[in-house]
Amino acid sequence: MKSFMTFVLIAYCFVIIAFGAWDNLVYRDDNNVMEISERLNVPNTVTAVYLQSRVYDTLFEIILFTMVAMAVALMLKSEPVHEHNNQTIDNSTSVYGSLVGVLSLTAFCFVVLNGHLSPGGGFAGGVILASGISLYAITSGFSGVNRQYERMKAGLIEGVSFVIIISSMTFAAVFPEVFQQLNQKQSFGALFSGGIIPMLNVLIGLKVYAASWKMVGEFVARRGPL
Amino acid sequence: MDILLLPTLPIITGSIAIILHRKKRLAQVLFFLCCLAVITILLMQLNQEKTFQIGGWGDTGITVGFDALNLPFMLSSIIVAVAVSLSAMTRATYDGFFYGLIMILLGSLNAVYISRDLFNIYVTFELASIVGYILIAYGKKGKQIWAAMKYALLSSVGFSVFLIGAGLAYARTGSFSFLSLNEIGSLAGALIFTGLSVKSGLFFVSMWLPDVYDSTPAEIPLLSGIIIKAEDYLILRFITYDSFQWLAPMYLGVGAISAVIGAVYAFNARKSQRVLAYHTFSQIGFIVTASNIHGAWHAFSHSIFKGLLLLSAGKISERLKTQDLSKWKGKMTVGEYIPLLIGSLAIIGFPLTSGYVTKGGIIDSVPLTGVVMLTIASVATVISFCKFVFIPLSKRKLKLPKLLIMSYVLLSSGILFHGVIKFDYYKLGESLAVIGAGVVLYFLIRKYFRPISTKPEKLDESLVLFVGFIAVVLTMLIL
Amino acid sequence: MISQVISYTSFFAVAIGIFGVITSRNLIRKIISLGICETGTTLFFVGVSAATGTFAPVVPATGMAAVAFSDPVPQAVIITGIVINFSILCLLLVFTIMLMNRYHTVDAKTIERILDKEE
Amino acid sequence: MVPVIISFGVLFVASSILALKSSSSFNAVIWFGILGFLASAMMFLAGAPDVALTQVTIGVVLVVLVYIMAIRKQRRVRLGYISKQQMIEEGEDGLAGLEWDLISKIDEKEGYDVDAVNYDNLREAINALRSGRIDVICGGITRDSLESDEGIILVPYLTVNRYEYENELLDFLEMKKLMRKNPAIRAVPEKETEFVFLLSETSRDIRAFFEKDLEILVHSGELERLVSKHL
Repeated sequence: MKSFMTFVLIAYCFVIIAFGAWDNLVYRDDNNVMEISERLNVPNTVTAVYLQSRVYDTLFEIILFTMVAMAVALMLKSEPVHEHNNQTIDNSTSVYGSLVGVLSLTAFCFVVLNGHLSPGGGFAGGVILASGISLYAITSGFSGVNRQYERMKAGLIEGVSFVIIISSMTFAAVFPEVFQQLNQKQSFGALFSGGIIPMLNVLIGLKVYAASWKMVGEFVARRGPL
Repeated sequence: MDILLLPTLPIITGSIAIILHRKKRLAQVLFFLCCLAVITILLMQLNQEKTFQIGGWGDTGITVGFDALNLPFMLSSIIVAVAVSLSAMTRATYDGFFYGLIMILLGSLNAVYISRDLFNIYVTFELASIVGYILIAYGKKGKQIWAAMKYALLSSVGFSVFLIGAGLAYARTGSFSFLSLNEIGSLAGALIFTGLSVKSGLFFVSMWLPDVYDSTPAEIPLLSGIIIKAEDYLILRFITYDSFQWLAPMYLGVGAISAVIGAVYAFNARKSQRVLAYHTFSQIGFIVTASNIHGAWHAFSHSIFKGLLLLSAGKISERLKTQDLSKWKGKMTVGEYIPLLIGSLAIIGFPLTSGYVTKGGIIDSVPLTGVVMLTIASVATVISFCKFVFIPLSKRKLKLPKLLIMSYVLLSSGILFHGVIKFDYYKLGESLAVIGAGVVLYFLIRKYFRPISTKPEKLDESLVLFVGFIAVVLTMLIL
Repeated sequence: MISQVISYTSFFAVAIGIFGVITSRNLIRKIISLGICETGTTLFFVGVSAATGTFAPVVPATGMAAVAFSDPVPQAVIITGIVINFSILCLLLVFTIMLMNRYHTVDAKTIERILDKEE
Repeated sequence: MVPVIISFGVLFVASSILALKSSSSFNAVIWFGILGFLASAMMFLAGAPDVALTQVTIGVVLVVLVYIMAIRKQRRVRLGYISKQQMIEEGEDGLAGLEWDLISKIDEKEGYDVDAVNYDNLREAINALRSGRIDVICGGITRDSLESDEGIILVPYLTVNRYEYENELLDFLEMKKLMRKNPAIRAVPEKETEFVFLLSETSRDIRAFFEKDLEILVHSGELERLVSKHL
């Protein structure tokens, strides 16, 4: 009964929205792709909008993502850790896993460095690296990879890079022209063109990698590897 | 450009505090420095109106601005945050992470207030509400986690609806900026309004609220209270644009109904925090009914007096280990009673308090049907706060922590200062008549108080109520 | 035309998602339904961006003009949206794990009944 | 181009319905992944490769990874059992018997995690059930052996005869034991009864799964096979 009522209500709303939306979804002729591309000297305008003209949004997004990663760790700290942590490691899968890890590192470099030239960018790259590395970790021992992560003092580096990211983003949001002086002479489509965009892409990629690796790691530690 | 410091300064200091969350002392020092800076910047903006395009990107970029409507909200959020942290410093359970979270909350709320861009509002508001979920679940008790879960599910559904509205607005105008809100069309306006209404604290749509209030420790409800105010600010802001004008009768109706039903639920409830939660429904109803600058100042005074009430009632219930008002008889000390009394006087609109000033302003600015409903709601408010005021006290002396007293003094001085400087004679008779009627009614009908069923607060039912609310608003659209 | 098709598909997804959030009792199912709803909104923004054309907004180096590029702004903002949705999903799953550790169930009704009994 | 996108859209809506209707949470997650993939294909065709890439990496790969971590074991079922031969007993390698096989089949289907606790007699076990320390009791309990079923949910799974022997009521298993000892006894079926699982009031949520899965087991002939294997 309740589900039928819900169905009727939702169907009613859906019909009204579907009819009302028709005149909003008309063909528009204007968009400012060329304008953005010329002003910033960058081919991929999505990345340009994302990291220059609306970088104020992205600033909040990075803070949100980092904070959720820390909150996940904080919340799960008091929960019981999975007891049976004796993971069976098969040698051949471990080799394939490490292959996937290395491949994901290559893909990360490509997607992040070319973020302003072709589709891609910091977020996609960071997540590619994180999922590749966690696949490697699942196949060849999670605790070892985790220990490696701690030995590299990744927590401290992460914190420092986080502060660098947010302050440079704030600066880039308010004074967009300053960074463009850096590499103005580079030709259109060169690897180091487009002001601060490539640098922000790399920083965001590393940051997203660290945060998502942390989240996956927490989930695995509480629920046990597959 | 200096208004951009309002969000970014707390956010950067908050991030530093979160990274160094093992150093609690440092986080507290950073917090007070940051609050001082924000208040200074805020007072420099007094009586100014400005807009600023970040980076000068036109339609593709983001615009921020500041005007008279922002001031009460930003002021109240910072006062409440200071009071919360003063009170939190008396406990050992809150670490540096907590102060970092409050700073980020403050920064993201300021970002919501100064933003003039639909999508920027989504991002910043989502950040504020995520801080809210984390703070609600901070105690890690089952009930708190469930309350946070309910809040998160409901508001995520709401944000999806909001995003559809924002997308429709972009499809029509080619910009997310508030400048184009006059042309976005009524459907997009309806979806934006209903999508955000989940967090507004109105009855029927924000049914997650009582659970949050009665399960969390004394400080957290204050913070979720200021998150609610951000959404009320957006309601008041949107009504000034053409695409939302047709919703004005809806605002009036929903606000007035929420004011009355909330108060009726409240005087029937037994637990102190639930009474206060239902009164939030009622007072938000007042704000939404007015939907003008008087409403904004009522939101300011509501943040502060409700903060005082929640803090003192929460501390009492933690000491006595029960929220049941009938068990407080003869156990409350004088020191605990005074802040409760000041808060109660303010919420019922007693002369010389801030509630008197702002309620008077609201009653003056609404149409006649609104006046009738709001007067009924005021009488019901008096009835339920008689429960707090007429509790017999104990003779015992209890020493309260100094910081807690400081936070009580901060909030009460806000109430009294606002009430004294804006005092006006011509509402005096009306206010005293309402209070007298309420007290008499309380002694007549207090035998019949029974808690009303909490079924609408269950997760599924509150979601159905929300969808029903969308359906009602859309029906208004086609009529 | 492509814009309309994608937009209407996304409306379906949002409606199905909200229906699922309300009717399923299992918390994991509720979160998955919320995910469907959010995928719908993502798709809707892509539909809005396709209203000006369906060429990817990457300007080729040879500098040919007058191609119907899609609009980069909705695409850029909805990337933000995807990340936010993922963060909320993680938080909700953490809450689910914590509830599961306390009450040994992920059934919403059962948890509510247990909480009512606690009082 | 348009027909391709329409067909992807139809598939997208279909997979979202399937994600809601699928029988287990694991299948729902898989359907959710497929749905995200179809969405990203549509995005790619509509000129948004950036969004499509982000959707594939975050919305599909990472989400499915995180989900699978989170849902591996959704529910811890606390099982109280009374040792009974052929039904459930401690063997050399863990528990064995007909009821244990049934319960592990159900757990496999729903992704439950079973904690088994031994009880000496039915009364103790029922007390534990009523106070909420355990969720399920098994161990060859018949419907008639219960004094009252207040606060307990019965899930019958097998109908057997009840026998009368020397003024004592015996169930099928006890009768069988007697007959093995003394083949001369003649079994006189007195009336029909059922073997049941006992579920507590508070764990009402697993009841539907128990009943549904038992029905599936009956239909597929799995139950009959198990019965003939053990009894």
